Amino acid sequence: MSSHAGTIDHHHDHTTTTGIPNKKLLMWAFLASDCMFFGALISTHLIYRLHPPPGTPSPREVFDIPLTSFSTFILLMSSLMMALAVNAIQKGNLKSMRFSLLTTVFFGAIFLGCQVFEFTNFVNEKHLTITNSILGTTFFTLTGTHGTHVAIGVLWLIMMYVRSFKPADPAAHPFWFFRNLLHVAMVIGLVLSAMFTVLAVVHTVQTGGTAAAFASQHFLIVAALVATLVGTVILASPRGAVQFSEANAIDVESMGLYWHFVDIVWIVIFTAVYLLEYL
Amino acid sequence: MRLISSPSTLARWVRAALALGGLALLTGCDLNFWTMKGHQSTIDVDGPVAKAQLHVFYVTCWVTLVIFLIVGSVLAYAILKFRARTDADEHAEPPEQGHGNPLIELGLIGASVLALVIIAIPTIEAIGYTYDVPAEDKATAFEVNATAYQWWFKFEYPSEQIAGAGPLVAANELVIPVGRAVHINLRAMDVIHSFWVPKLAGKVDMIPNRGNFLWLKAETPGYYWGQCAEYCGDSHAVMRFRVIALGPRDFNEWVNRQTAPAREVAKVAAADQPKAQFASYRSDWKRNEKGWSPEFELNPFQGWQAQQEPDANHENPALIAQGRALFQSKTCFSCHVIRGHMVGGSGAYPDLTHVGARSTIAAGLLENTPEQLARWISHPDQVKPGNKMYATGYIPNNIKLTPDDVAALVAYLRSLK
Amino acid sequence: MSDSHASASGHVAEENKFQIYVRIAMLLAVITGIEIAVIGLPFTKWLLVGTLVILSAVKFLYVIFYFMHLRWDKAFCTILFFIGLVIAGATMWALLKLFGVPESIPLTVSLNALAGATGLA
Amino acid sequence: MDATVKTHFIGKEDKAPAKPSFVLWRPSAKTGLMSWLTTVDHKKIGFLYGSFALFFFLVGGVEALLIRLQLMHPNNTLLTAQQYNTLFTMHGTTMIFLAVMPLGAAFFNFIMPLQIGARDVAFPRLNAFSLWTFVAGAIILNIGWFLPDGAPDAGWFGYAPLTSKLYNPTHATDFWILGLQLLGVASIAAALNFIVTIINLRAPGMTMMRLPVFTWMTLITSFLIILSFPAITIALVEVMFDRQFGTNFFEVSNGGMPILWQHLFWIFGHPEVYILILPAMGIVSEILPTFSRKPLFGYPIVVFSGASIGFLGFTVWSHHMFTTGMGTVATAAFSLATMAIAVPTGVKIFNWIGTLWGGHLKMRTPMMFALGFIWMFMIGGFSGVMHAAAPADAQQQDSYFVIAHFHYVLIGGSIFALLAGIHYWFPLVIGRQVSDFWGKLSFWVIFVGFNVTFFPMHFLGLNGMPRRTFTYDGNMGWNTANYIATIGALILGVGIGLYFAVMIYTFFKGEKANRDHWDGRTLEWSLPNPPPEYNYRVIPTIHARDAYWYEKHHREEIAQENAVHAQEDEAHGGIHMPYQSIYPLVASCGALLGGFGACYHTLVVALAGGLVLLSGIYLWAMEGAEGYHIHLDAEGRIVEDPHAKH
Ligand code: HEA
Ligand code: HEA
Ligand code: HEC
Ligand code: CUA
Ligand SMILES: [Cu+2]
Repeated sequence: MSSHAGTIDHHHDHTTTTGIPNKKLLMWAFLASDCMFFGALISTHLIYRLHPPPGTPSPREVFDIPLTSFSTFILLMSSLMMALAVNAIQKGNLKSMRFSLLTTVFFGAIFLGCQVFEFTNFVNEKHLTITNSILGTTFFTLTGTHGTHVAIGVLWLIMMYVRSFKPADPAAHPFWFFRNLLHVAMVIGLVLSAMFTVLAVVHTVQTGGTAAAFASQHFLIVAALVATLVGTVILASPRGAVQFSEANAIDVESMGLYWHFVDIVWIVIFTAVYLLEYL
Repeated sequence: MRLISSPSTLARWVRAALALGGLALLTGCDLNFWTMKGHQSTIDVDGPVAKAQLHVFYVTCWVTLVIFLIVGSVLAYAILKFRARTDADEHAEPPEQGHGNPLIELGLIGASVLALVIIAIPTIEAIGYTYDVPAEDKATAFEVNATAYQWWFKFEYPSEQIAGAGPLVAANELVIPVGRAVHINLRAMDVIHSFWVPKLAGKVDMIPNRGNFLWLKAETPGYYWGQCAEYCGDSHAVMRFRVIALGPRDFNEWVNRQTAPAREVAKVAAADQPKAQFASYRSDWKRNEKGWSPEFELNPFQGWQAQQEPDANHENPALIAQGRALFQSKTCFSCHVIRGHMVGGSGAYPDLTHVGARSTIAAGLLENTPEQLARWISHPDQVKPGNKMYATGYIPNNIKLTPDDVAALVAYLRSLK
Repeated sequence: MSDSHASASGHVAEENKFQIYVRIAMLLAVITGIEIAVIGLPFTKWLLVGTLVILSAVKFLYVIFYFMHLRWDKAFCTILFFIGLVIAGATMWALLKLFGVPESIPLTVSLNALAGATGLA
Repeated sequence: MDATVKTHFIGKEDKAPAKPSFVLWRPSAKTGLMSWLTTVDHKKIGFLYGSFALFFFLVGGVEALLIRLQLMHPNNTLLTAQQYNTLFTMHGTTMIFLAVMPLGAAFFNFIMPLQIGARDVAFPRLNAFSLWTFVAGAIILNIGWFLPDGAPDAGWFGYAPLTSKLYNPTHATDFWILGLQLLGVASIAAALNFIVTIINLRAPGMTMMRLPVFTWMTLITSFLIILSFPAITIALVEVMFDRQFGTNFFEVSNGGMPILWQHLFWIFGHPEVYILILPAMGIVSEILPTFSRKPLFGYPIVVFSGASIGFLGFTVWSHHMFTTGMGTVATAAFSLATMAIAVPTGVKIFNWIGTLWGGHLKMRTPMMFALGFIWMFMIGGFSGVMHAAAPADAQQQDSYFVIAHFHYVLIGGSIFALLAGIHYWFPLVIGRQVSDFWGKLSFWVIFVGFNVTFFPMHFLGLNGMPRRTFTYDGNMGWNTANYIATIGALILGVGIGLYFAVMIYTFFKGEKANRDHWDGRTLEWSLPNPPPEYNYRVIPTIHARDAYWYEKHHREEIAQENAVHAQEDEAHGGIHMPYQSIYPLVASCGALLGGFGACYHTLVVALAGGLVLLSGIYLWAMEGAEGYHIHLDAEGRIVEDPHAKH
């Protein structure tokens, strides 16, 4: 009973009464609470959609279903990668986990980029702002809060990814902490510059600009992208044994639960906020 | 049901108990408390809505009282009977370690449910009855709109249209016909307020962007106290109003007077002016000082009736004319409507066309006497903290009133019967 | 989902979870596609609403039971989450009911005769 | 969940303590200010929660006394309208969020892990974070007293649109919003922790149906917290956006509906009142059996009724809105649902009486308060049922009848039980024994004062006195009752003062209490007082519901068992203790700073606060949940100082 040698059973934690790891239980309880959180927010939106005041813009004229469907798909794919990351670390496959985590970050960032694009488009082209109508107020608050959840998730993913480089023997690497900090900053930088690069590309294409124009106008952002990319690759180079192991699967798993939950909230939002308007 | 619903039985009991307590405490002076017959009593009511609500209250009261007596006696018995009386008792062998008895539990649950059913039935009935005017009264129901502002009430009578001026508008005193169901549409323009005339009906909130309503009926002519019952900012405590119920003849007469434009007072030579009574007003009012006289308190209905007639003997036409001019020059008219006298004002401020015919001013807070009028218009903010007459236009607009101005304005406002 | 059953099937599933995950992701994508197609169909509204609700519920359940491994975990996790989900769902339902009744139609929408008369419109 | 067969060792295993890096400094002070600021010990955290709560109880009490003094006479001028409105707002908010809730949290923290035989809560550092974030919220809520903007004055349920910028332009309302927001975060974090602790850290053999009732009520309360607070969080976010970004949630001119705030608030607000009463019921369910020397009558039903109260609590919120014109169907539905709660509550009352029946009632101070609780709570519950009858409530809502109702349930209920709990566990927590005479005297003064204050308020309400009025006229028939109520409040004040005086005296000078002071039944009484840092030398094995009672009657068997388990523990490297940490405090300071930034609508400060919060959490994650082991000698002394190692 007291032996802990051998493989780790990821479905049973012998140190807890129920066998469910504490972190997993914490996360599920938190998600139960988050149901109420989004429940209240979605209710607010739907209540105001029941009887929109006169002069409210029609959502159909505002929404862009192809774009939203695309980002919905992206978020689903990120969920898949997240599930694979958990699967990988449970089998002790660190490399595969890192790859899946980065892909999850990548998909998450695309989703966020789509949302940034959507918001700016709504504000600038469709004249829907958070203040000028009740629809704008509830729509932006709801989807914005969801976006914030995604952003927190991305941040968490990045931190988890970097944490997987923490050396097994910190004493032997006196500057590991600063290296990790730099690593986090680098990945965040990478994600942000990638997002802006893509937005810049989209913008250039929409305005019919040339590659040359793009390069000259957005030189800084492209440079940042390249720099952070190189930095990230260098920082990710192996440096001896790391602390992160199969035993940390529960950390990744509970983060995954959060990430998937954000995904299912989007499933609900996609139906309730977007699709139902088209009936 | 009959037994339970008889209000007088319990009321008598309660009163008897309270009277006893009162004697013991030697504070018999506040009779209204011991008899529960205050101006806003929910026990001593008039009108079917308040009575239906009172009936439900008595049912709940009786049922819970009985349960309290039963459960309380068992509890008291247990405490007294099983108490350890001595030190030895405390250290005696522990009693039998019993764990419960499902049968008792189920029985008590059943009994509780039964008790709740007794409460629930009249509750449901009364919810339906008090909600809206009953079908048989629909045809004769009288319609009023009540709109709340920080911190006063506007009343409109859609059935009494005045040519060119829309419906009849009054402030802070709602006059209704006796014996007729009154359907009141409740609106609020700024924050949430609540319309409550305890003797006639329970409250319903006045919520911005919401179309609430309530109905009530007064069975006897009289004077009823009302008060805003939802916290609405600084002066919530002094946001009051009155309901005056009149017989058909009186009511018609009142409507006729009110629909007429503001009263004109003919100019008279200066020598004939009675001067003394408006000469000077008290100005040393304390904060929160009461604003009514004992006579008014004794018979407010009579007081109201007395206000209806112009007091020709005490009027000073020159002063009134001066007041009328001041009302314009001091920009009072930019807020207040005085229909027939001047063009100006808006629906968002109390209509003063017939302000002299109200028994109270400042939303039911002060008796409508020259003294109190002067108090109000000189320092409205000291009477009602945060007051909009002060905050958004009065003093900041640099309306400065000398004592003479005040006297003239009071004379003018008093003349608006 | 008794404990023993859950862990037993858990071990079988362990090996080919990768396939399961990928297949479920594909399924989810397909359902999303169907949803988008459904809104264009010429059926009565309630039917479409019902279809959409069911489809997204299916997606929801797939994600929580597979991606979030409720299927392989102790039943208690499911219970825990469903306490929140059910209370939140019921509250949403009640709120929508409460705001759906005529009494709750805001004045800015139902500018009724009264509001016009008072000049508040 | 067959806990019986589980391992006896529930501490975490870890590698030999690694030398911490110089950035991730781990404080190890065991005394002095630093030890309190960085503690992760559930007992110290509980003690701090309790101290802050009692402080705020006095603050709220002084506010109440000022309210009562103003209302002593008609047309009184002691306070201005503005001051009065601020006082009742802060009184309500303080009493509920800063006094009763944290006092409950104090007991959860201190007692619950002991009752389930755990060495700490599941996430000790998260627990510290909850505590400090609670303090941050309390600071923001009260800071207005010291600033020109003044303290919040929109009432404890802050109905929109009175809280909008138009009607409340100062930052006072922002303090209220952000203060409550932080308190919500603190409460949710704490509740999550308790849930995991109760589900997962039970000693072997402690099945769910053997949990002490207080622990059960902790669990249910925690569920209520995590499920109800999100609603107010969203509502507060909505007003905050309205105030800061000009959104339209409650902005009528753009179609906003102020009534929505009421729904969201009471979806939280009603479960909240059960958050206030369930811990109290738990405490009473511990005290009555102990002093009757008899197990709780109908334990499963008491537990089940607690759960039903919690569940039904989510179905009745609109009974605070009977006067908002919901329509007949909704009104009737909420009316009936509300009445239904009387059944499970009644079940508890009946079972408490059943517990007394046939017992040997030791009339000591905790018992007096517990019995006082039953009486007073019953009266408050009955006036609750009168409110539940919607037509009657149309006359009672927002009148002093409501004030009477909820003070009976809150003071006669929650406060009485919490005061009972303090007396009950004092010998365990502090190790000293409170004088029974002075305790009883304070009980009687409080009991009399309380009834004199609040009983007349029923009649005031029925006689039409609205609540939240800073003044009233002398002709309404309210003078006598108000006068009596004020006298009562003064008596009550004396009683509370006496209570505190007795406690403070005992804290410093009281006689040492012997172990198992009351002949207790639950596990915590098996500990020496005050309990050692590691709680249980050997994690106990539980064989029966009243675990310690059983233990006392099966001493030999238990001793043998413990000896075996002690050896097992040693084989694992001793007793595992978590390291202290500074980062929860850092994170909470970030929350405080961010809160201020948001109050003053200054993005830079808000972001700076957010950054500090984030860094705190990052460092917290990086330092890891490590700990050290201690070893005990036969007398239970620590033989090896773990900190000597590094
Ligand atoms: C500790 C907190 C607490 C508790 C436990 C309760 C318990 C109850 N409350 Fe109370 N309530 C408050 C705190 C609490 N309340 C507060 C703070 C407010 C005001 C908020 C504000 O406006 O500021 C309020 C307001 C409030 C209202 C709104 C009043 C209004 O504003 O118009 C209502 C209406 O239904 C209500 C009902 C009830 C009921 C039915 C119970 C029931 O749970 C009571 C059940 C108990 C019993 C009934 C007694 C024992 C039972 C028996 C012996 C069994 C047999 C009995 C019967 C069959 C009847 N409460
Ligand atoms: C748990 C909650 C709780 C508690 C314990 C109390 C306790 C008390 N309350 Fe409170 N009350 C509320 C919750 C509570 N209240 C709420 C929620 C509201 C509604 C607010 C709103 O409308 O928004 C309210 C409103 C309220 C009102 C109505 C105000 C109004 O509507 O206008 C009144 C009036 O009498 C009142 C009185 C009292 C009194 C006399 C006490 C007494 O029990 C207090 C006893 C304590 C003391 C008397 C302190 C004694 C201390 C000393 C003697 C020591 C002094 C020493 C030092 C300073 C070091 N309360
Ligand atoms: C900025 C607008 C404004 C101006 C200007 C103004 N008032 Fe008022 N007045 C109000 C408001 C608002 C009230 C209602 C206050 C309340 O009861 O809370 C009121 C109330 C009154 C009342 C009491 C009405 C009643 O029935 O209760 C009188 C009388 C009155 N004003 C007279 C005057 C006089 C005289 C002047 C000019 C010297 C004046 N007002 C200027 C806004 C104004
Ligand atoms: Cu208007 Cu209170
Ligand atoms: Cu409630």
